[in-house]
Order: sequence, then C-alpha cells, then structure tokens
Amino acid sequence: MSETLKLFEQLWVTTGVANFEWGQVLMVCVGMLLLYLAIVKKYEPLLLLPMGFGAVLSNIPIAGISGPDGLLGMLYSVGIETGVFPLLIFMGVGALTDFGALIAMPRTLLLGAAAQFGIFTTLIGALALNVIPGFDFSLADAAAIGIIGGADGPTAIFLASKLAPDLLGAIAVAAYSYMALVPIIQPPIMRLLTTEKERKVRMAQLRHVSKAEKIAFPLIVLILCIIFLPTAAPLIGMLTFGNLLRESGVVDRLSNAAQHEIINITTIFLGLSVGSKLEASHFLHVETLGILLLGMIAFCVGTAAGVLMGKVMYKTSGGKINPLIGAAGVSAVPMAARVANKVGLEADHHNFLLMHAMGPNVAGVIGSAVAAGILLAIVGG
Amino acid sequence: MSETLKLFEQLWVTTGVANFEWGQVLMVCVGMLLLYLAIVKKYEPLLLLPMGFGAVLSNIPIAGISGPDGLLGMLYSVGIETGVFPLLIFMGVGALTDFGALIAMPRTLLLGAAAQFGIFTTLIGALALNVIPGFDFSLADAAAIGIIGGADGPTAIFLASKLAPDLLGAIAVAAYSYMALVPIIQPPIMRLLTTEKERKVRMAQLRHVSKAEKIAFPLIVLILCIIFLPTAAPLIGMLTFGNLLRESGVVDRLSNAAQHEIINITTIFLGLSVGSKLEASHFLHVETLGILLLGMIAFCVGTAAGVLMGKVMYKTSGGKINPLIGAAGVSAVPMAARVANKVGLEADHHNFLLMHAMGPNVAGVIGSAVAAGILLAIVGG
Amino acid sequence: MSETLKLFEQLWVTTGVANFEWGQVLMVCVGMLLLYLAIVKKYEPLLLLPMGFGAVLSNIPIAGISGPDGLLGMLYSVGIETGVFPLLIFMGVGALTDFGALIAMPRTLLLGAAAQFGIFTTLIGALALNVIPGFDFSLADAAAIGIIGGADGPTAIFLASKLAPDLLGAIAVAAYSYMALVPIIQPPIMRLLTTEKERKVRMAQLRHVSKAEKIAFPLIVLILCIIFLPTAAPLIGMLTFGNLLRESGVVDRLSNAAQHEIINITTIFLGLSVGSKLEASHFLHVETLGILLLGMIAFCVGTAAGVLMGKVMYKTSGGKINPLIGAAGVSAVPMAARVANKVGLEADHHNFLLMHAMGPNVAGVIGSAVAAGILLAIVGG
Amino acid sequence: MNELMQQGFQLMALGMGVVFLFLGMLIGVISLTSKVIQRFETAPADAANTSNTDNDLIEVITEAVQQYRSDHPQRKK
Amino acid sequence: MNELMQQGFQLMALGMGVVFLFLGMLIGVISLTSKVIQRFETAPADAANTSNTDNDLIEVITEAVQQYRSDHPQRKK
Amino acid sequence: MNELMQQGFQLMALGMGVVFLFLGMLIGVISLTSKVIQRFETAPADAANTSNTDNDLIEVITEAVQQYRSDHPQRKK
Ligand code: NA
Ligand code: NA
Ligand code: NA
Repeated sequence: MSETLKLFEQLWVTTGVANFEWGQVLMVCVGMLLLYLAIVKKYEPLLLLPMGFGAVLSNIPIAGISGPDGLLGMLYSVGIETGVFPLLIFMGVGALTDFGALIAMPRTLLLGAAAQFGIFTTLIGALALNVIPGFDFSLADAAAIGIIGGADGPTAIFLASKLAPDLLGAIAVAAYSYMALVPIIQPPIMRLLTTEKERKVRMAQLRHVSKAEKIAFPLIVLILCIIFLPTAAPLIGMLTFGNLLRESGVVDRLSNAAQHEIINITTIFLGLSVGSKLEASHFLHVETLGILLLGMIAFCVGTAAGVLMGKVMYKTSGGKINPLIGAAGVSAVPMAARVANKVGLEADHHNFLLMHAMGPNVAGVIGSAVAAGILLAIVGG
Repeated sequence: MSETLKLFEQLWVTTGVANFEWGQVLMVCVGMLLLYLAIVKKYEPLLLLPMGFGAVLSNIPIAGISGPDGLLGMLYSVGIETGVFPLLIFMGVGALTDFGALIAMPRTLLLGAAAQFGIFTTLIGALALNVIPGFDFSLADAAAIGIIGGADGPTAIFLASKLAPDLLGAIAVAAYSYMALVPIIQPPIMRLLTTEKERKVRMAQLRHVSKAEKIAFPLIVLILCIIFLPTAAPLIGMLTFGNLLRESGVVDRLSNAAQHEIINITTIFLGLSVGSKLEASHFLHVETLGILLLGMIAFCVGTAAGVLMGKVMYKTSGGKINPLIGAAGVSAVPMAARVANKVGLEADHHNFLLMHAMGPNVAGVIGSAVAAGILLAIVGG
Repeated sequence: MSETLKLFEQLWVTTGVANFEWGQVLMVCVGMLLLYLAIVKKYEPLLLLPMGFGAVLSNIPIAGISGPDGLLGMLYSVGIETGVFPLLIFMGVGALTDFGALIAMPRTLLLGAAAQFGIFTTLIGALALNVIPGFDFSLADAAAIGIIGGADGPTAIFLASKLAPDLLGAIAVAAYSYMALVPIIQPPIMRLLTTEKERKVRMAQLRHVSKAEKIAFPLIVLILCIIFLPTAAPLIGMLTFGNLLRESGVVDRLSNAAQHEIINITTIFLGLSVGSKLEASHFLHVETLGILLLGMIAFCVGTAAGVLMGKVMYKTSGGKINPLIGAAGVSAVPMAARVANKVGLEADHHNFLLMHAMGPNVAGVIGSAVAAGILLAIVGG
Repeated sequence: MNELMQQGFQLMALGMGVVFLFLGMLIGVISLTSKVIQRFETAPADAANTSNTDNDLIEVITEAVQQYRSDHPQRKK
Repeated sequence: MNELMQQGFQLMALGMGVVFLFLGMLIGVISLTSKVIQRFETAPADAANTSNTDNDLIEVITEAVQQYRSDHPQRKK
Repeated sequence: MNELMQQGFQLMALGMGVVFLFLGMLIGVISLTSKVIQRFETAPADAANTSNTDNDLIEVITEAVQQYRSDHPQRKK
C-alpha cells in the first residue's frame, strides 16, 4: 500500500495546485480578462480570444505548452520569430482591402502620415521613462513600443519580434486592446480639437476609380518602397501582393484563399502564439505597466496629430475637407473610419464620412509599415 | 551496346519487383485492405482511407516515402512526433461538438467515467500478455495500448506518440478499426447486460441550455484541468479552445476555420503520416496481433462498464435513466450514441435515445483525455 | 547636427537606389513582365502572378526576402527543396481530374506516351548546346531541362529541385510560359502534320464509365508504378491519392480540401518561392537563354510526336481516331485539349473533340511523371 | 504476480479514481454554474428565435418551389 | 560524339522505351479491369439521376425568377 | 538630456520626415498614374454593371419571398 501512496504522491506533485506560482495564477486571470473583453465586450475578438486563451494555456504549470516542445512554443518559433504569421496576415489584409477611396483622394495620404506622429512621440516617451528606476528601455525597445501607435496589429508584432521579442506580449496586448478601445479613446480628442463648423463639413462624393488604377496602385507602392525604403519591403511587399491578388481579377481562387483560409488559420495560430508570450516570467514586470501607459499615449497623440493635419487641410482646401477624417489616419481599420463617421453624424445627421475616412484609414496602414521600415533600418541594423 | 545493357540493369535494380521484400508486399496488401474497409465498407473512411494509402506508399521499396526525406516521413516528424496534428484535430472536434446534452444532464459524466475502465483493463491485459514468449510490453507500451479503449483517435495517437512511438501504427489501426466496428461490437454486450424492461425506459426531454452555460462549460473544464491534472492540459486545452471558438459566437470566421479547413487538412496529413508507421519493419511483429486482440477487449470492457454504470444509475434514479446510454460513454462520437439509439428503438419503436446518449458520448471524450493525462503524469515522467 | 547627418547617411545606405545592382533592376523588370503576362495576357496567371511577384520581391536589395531568414527563402527551403509543394499540388491535380475519358479509351495512353519524346529530344539538345562556349550542362541539368517538355508544372519543379536546383527558376519560367503559349505554339505544327481529311475525322461518343472503374483506376496506376518504377512513386502516389479521394465518394470533406484549400494555399506559396529563384545571381546567365530556347523546342517536338502517333493510330484504327488529339498528349491540362478541339472545329464546325482529347491530355500527365521517374532512377542515383 | 503487474493494478486504481473524481467534480461545478446562470438570465430563448427565422425562410422557399412545380407539371420529367 | 551525348541517346532510348512499356501495360490492365467490372455491374446509371434532380431544381428556380421578373417589369432598370 | 534621448529625437525627426516624404511622393505618383490611365480608358463603368445584376437578383428574390409570405399569412408564426 505504501506503493500506492507513492503513486498518489507522484500524482500529487503533478497537479496544478501543488505547482502553481502566484505569477501564473495572476496571468491565468489576465488571460481570462482578455477572454471576457473578447466575448462579452466584443473587443477585437478575432485576436483577443485566441490571445487570451493562449495566455491561460501558457501559464499552466508542468504542461509546458509554451515551452520548446509545447504546441504554443513551437507555433511561436515557427510563426512569430520568423515573421511568417504577421506577413501572412498582411497579405490577407491586402487581399481584403479596397484602396479605392485612397486612390480617389490621394491627398488623404498626408493624414495617414501625420498620425504616425504617435509612434515617434511614444518612442521618446519610452526613453523618458528610463528616468524612473526599474525602467531600462533600449532604443530598440522604445522603437518596438512606439509602433503600438501604428494601431496595426501585424506591423506591431512583426517589428516587436525583430526588435524586442521579450516585450512582444505586452506590446501585442496593448496594440489590440487600444485598437478595440478606439471608439472610446478617439471621440473626446476629436471633439476637443475641432469646431462644430468643421465637424459639419460635408465632403464631395468620391469619384469612380477604374480597375486599371486599382491594379496599378499596389505596384506603385511596391516600386516606391523598393527604391526608397527596402527595409519596409517584407511588410509592404506582402500587403501589395495580397492587394494585387484581389484587384488583378485573374486569380480569384488565390485571392479567396488569402482572404479566408490563410488569414483565418493564421489568425488562430498568431493569437495563440502571441498569447504564449503572456507567460508570467515575461509579462509580470513594471515595464509592462509602462508599455500599457505608453500605448494609450500613442493612440491619443496619433489621433490628435491626424486631426490637426486634418485642420490644416481644411484650411488649405478652402473648407472642403472635414478634419474628423484625420483621426482615421491612425489605421485601426475599419474601426477608426467608423468613429470618424459617427462623430460626423453627431454634428450633422446627414453627414456620412465613412467612405472619405477610409482613405486616411488605409493610408495609415501604409504609413505605419513605412515607419516600421525606418525603425528597422536605423535601429535594427 | 553493353552500355545500354548496363543502363537496363541500372533501371532493373530500381524496379519494385527486384527489390520487394515479402513484408512490404504483405503491408501493401494490409494497406489495400484498409482502403477496402474505408471505401466499400465505409468504416471510418476519413481516417482509414488516408491511413491505408499511407501504408501502401510507405512500403514501396527504394522510394523512401516514409524515410527522413520522404513526404510521409517529414509529415510524421513535423506533425505526429510533435503532437501538433492530434492537437489540431482535437481543436476541430471541440469546434464541432455541441456539449449541450451533457450540460443539460451532467450526471451522465459518470457514464463517461465508467467506460474508461476499458482503458485500464487493457493496460493490465497487455502486461499479462508478457507471460507469452515474444511479448515484452513495458508499462509505457501497456498504457499506450490501453488508450485504444478510449475510443478516441486523436487521444490515442497523441498518447502513443509520447509513450510508444513504435507501436503507434498498430494502435491507430486498432483504434479506428474498432471505432468503425462499434455498431457490431456493442449491441450484443448491451443486450446481454440489460433487461427488456430497462431497454424500454423512455427518458425525459432535455431542458434548454442557454448560450451563457455553453460558453461557461469549456472554461470550467479547462480550469478544473489546470488545477488538478495539468498533464492533460494540451488535449483538454485544445478541445475547450475549439469549443470556445464555437460557442462564444464572436469569432465565426475562426470557428469555421477550425471546423473545416484546419481539421480537413490535418486529417489528410494525419492519416497519411500515421500510415507511414505501417511499414513492414515496424508493423509485422507478433505484438501487433496482441494489440489488435487487446483493442477488441478494450472496447468490450469499456462498453460493459458503461452499461453497468448505466444500470446503477437506472436503479438510483428510480428508473428514469435508460442503461443503454451507458454504452455511449466509450466516446466513438457519434457512432456509439447512434448505436444506443438503435438498440433502444429495437425494444420500443418510439424510444429515441440519441440526444440523451450524446451526453455520455461527449463525456467519454473528456474522460479519455483525463485518463491520457493520468497515464502521461505517472508513466511518461 | 552632424549626428543627424550621420543618421541620414545611415538611412541613405539602406535605400534601394544606393544599393541596386543592374542585375537586380533587370530582374525586377523580368518580374514585372511576368505580372504583365499574367494579368493582361492572362497567361497561366495562377502561377505566373505569384512567381512574378516573387521575382520582384527577391531582387530587392538589403531586404533579403529570398535569403535564409526571408519569407521566400524559408518557403523555398520548406516547400521546394523538400518537394512538399509540388507533391501537394499533384494531390490537388489528382483530386481535380476526371480520368473517365482515358478509362473509356485507354488506347489514347499511347498518345500520352509519344508526346514525352519532347522531353528526351530536349535532353539531347541540352547536351548538344555544350559545344557552344559558356554552356556546360551535366546529364542531370539536361534531364531537368528536358522535363520542360513534359508540360507539367509540378513535375518540372519537383524534378528540377532534385536534379538541378540552380536552374529551377529558369525551368519553371520556361515550363509555365510555354504552357501558356500552347494555343499559339501547337496549331501550326498540328496543321502542318495532318491532312484536311484527317482533321475532319469525327470520333464516336465515349462510353459511360462506371464509378467502380474510376475507383479502380488510381489503384491500378499506383500498383503498376510500385512494381515497375518506384522512383516515380512520390509523384504518381500523390496524384492517385488525390484521385482516390475524389472518386471514392466517401471522403468528400477531404476531397474538397485537396481541391480547394490545400491546392490554393500551396499554389500561392509555390509561386512565390519559385519566384525566389529568379534572383539575378541565379537567373542572369547565358544558360537561361539556352533553357528558354530548349523549352520551346521541347513543346514543338512533343506536339509533333503526339500528332505523328495520332496519325499512326488513325491508320491502324481504320480512320476512327482523329490525329489532332495526339497533340493533347503533351499534358498542359486542359489547354492542349482545348487547342485540339479548336483546330478540329476549324476543319469541321460540328466536330467536337474536347472529350476525346482529354484522354491523351491526362495520359500526358501520367506519362511525364513516369519519364520523371526514369530520369530520377538513372540520373538522380 | 510480478512487480510490473502490481504497478499496473495500482495505475488502474489510481486512474479510475482520478477519472471518477475529476468528472464527478465536473458534475458539481457544472450544476452549480447552471443554477447561477439561470438565476441571472431573463430571456433564455433568444437564440432559438433567430434560427426559427432561418427555418421560416427555408420553409417559404421550399414551399414556393414546390408550388411552382405543381403549377408547372409539364416541367417534370 | 562525346561520351555525354552517348549517355543522352541511351537515356532517350531507355526512357521512351519504359514510357511506352508502362503506358502500354496500363492499356492492357485498364481494359481488362473494365471488362471484369462491367461483367459484375448491373445498374450503371445511378449517379446520373441525382444530378438530374439538382439541375431540375436550378431550372425551376431560374424559371421562377425569370417569370417573376416578367410579371414585375417595373422592377427592371 | 542624455545621448539616448538625443538619438530618440533624431529618429523622430528622421522618421516623420521619411513618412511624409514617402507618402507625399505617393500622392504625386498616384495622381499622375490616375491621369494617364483615365486618358487611355474609354469604358470605365463595366465593373459596376455586373454587381448591379447581382443586386437585382437579390432584390427580386427578396421581394418574391416577401410577397409569398404576405400571400400565405397562415404560415407566419
Ligand atoms: Na497606422
Ligand atoms: Na473515451
Ligand atoms: Na506531359
């Protein structure tokens, strides 16, 4: 019978209760919180649900699911360390995005450019935090944190996996959480910085964009990227590849695969493996709090910069451009465009800005990929 | 011309006839038999067809398809050795399974528990076989063989790949073959152990189960697993993840991907790579015959244990529970539930037990994953 | 400020303009040409579009997308070096192909055999080119170049990756380009070699082929391949596996996955990674021009051989077989069959040869896989 | 009975014990959760409604087609 | 003619030989199998029926929509 | 202000500069391309037609079903 007791002991030492560390319990709770936000609050559920579940799984003692032989650990090393998952998502985003609104009104690219100010402000902010004891962000860390302000999940994950893999979990959580919070974060800033009159501006209907223009667009973006910023080529390359699959009209089978099978499967795996970076030992640092704070600043500054650039364009265009669409320049497609539309409707119940806001919105995706390319070129060398 | 003769010789030595060993011929025939069972008899064709074809391919001389540079060998090392394929299938099973019947009648979990008796009886049986010369099963081997009684393909493959990779081919063949034979194996046992009166018991209609209960279910199972049996967490984790994708209602894209693309693609690759373990050198041992015999015993004992527990619950519930649904506790979803329904209908043409049998049926999946966790904890250390 | 200047310099040295080599510029243009052919001319867009885009991406300086850590480089080593991508495509082709026309008229296999003459003539041609300074093809190189005459993309890529990986880019470009040019290359040859009377031959309607015959077909082909040419087993094995998934009728889920998800996803990745071999340093050699020339010869000779064999069968069958369908023996499914149909319609507006041409067309696929097997057996040893 | 068999029997006892304990605990927790949830829920039948609508639509179309067919008997083969 | 060319011609002869042998053998085996199967089979036309039904349904719906359109000319643009 | 902060500000200046330069250049090239393409194009509205047909069909079916429903009120629940 002492044999059986020994067996029981052997079993007991493999239970969770006997092995839990407090950090792990806390992180399981964080994972559950993400699941709550995803399911009940419907905050970016496509990412937060797998990410939250991944966080729970990777904090289970003994099981080692995020270890080198665990499912999540293997997915991470195959898909995130290599950059494959974010690049495939970017291909899918390209295949899902209609750049027509941007082609019809290319000026709105300036709004997408201005909103990237959030990225660099946050970078400075991260470096400034180093004065507080306990913070010791390198320039690479700061760049990876700054990219949260790009409001673009795959770009953030891609850059963080290259520049600061240890911070990836916190950066991804911040990026997706604040993207989900865009409808709450942006409106007060937008109202604060614009006048009632500006918000009421109705914009002219967008012109029709031909198929040839839509096919030319990804190629133009790619060529400019090749000539001036090849370090952005992986991201911009896959984005424009996906878009060309879509617009060429000759490879519908492949375009559908990029828009559905590939992006859905990759989203599940990406979420789970990003979740594996929410392990207690990686996540429970004071840096994480700093990153969450800085991410919030990034979104606010980006929004403000976009709106302010919108005000400049309102002036220079003789009042034809509604500055609200500048807020959509942060990306967070299509949430930010919807927010611009909603705030516009508050001021004038017949003022539909959605299509006009889509231009800066997709411009923001290109803008943050460009910013990521610069950061890689200078910091990632 | 002697050059040409030399070339012909060079070609001759690369033909199959010149290189066949008898074992390979035999195994090609075994593969063809599996194809016959899959196509003509429609026995679990989703697994047996790729597995049979994989068996044929991996016994082709020279081609080396199941070798380290062959397609099947590579699929095996990427997908089975790592446990990735069975875990992805388990995610798909979770996404495809409605646990409503179980939530409505949680008591039926006891039936799913009882049926796991088949696993442990078979484990003992495998050890007992060691008295026969030629058999030399270790405790790990015996545990892997026992899991056939779990009547759950991915669980069996997952456990066998960890505890006894050399026996994996025979174990997988046994598991899927007997799952296909459930409609033949179970009814006599069920009739033998129950009275006409018991088989005629009609059960009350199941209550409605709300969306919130269905969302809570996978989380509860996961948390209990984390606390008490973390070694079962990979299996239970992916099962509940898939189920949460399904029930949350906020990630239909991902739920569909898990239910279709991922599980279909993985099933093809899993079948082929399991087939690669049906190579003559791994399969043609007397142990294989022992495993096939023990697998049959496992199913019979599991069925009997489930039915007997059903009889206990019939008594304790005052005749409200039909003991036939106990047989569904072995898993083999949804075949075993259908068998329970069919045997019930024989006794009373208006007695539909299908929904009630689904409870123990899915409980059996959880039960055998729990059993696999225990075996991993104790034997796999 | 000199610091900022240094930063600018650091950025400048990472621009494309500062790093372009002329070869890369040229190859970007080649990639753009492939995109033009794919999108505007609709030449095999499913392959040429990803391949052209891959060529552009892999010639971007600094980015290293086709390097060992780049997306395309990784895809290449995972999918092409291992042979996995072409084999998965072959499985999909099998699942998409109805061999009914071939089973109804098995004699047309001879047409598919004759057309493989293009492969071996081109092999000789490649060796003959060695008399020109600058060319130095080994027997393995010549065999890989010859397979262009098989007019079958995955077979060509599979063989080239085994026998002459350095030439893979040029071989793939030649194979797909000439497959796209089949409607231009074949008709003059077909008209030259046949008389008006021969072209007007109407063929008897094909008999009905039963389900059992269609199920037996892939198994027969596989068994013959196992016995006589196991080196062709990877290709023939996956082709017949896909076809069995299709015809068995019991695994529609898997058949659909092979026909859609798997082949679409793999086609994207295959095209991109083949494109990564269109790097300037691999592609810009005089050998490439030789390969393009030889590829053209391969298609012409293959077509002529098929038509001539068609004329023999016209004679021996007493005028019942239209020699035009011999041209379809080169494979290039279903383009070559359509060309045969079209040339037949020119001669007689009510002469529909499409179904009859499908027989030799799919026979050509088997024929070139067999030829690939022989080349692997003799040259790849 | 050798040592290996003994280990087997211990494993059996332990294994069945844990399976019953685990699934038994699950019974308790599920029942409890269901009770808690049912107390908090007010309109439990909302999910059923949407699918009803779908069924309705399918019913309507099916009937429309059937009626069309019976009105056009010459189309039947 | 150098040795490499000679190897090439041998490879050609061998290759075309094997291709013809293999596909020729296939002709024989397929023909034989077809004869055997046809002798055993009784009802060869079952598969065609089901697709007929589908086509029927599509036909019916197409016609229904077309008729609806001609009944409601004001909806046309 | 330490050296790291200085690097940060330089990176900011450089980064925002390149972002504006790149996207600014894109404005020019896109506008130019659009003008060139519009000059060459003749029939720009072909794509719109096909989707119109689809919408038409959906409209027709929707209406057909609605009408059917109002004709058969007893089917409603
Ligand atoms: Na952005
Ligand atoms: Na079970
Ligand atoms: Na061919």
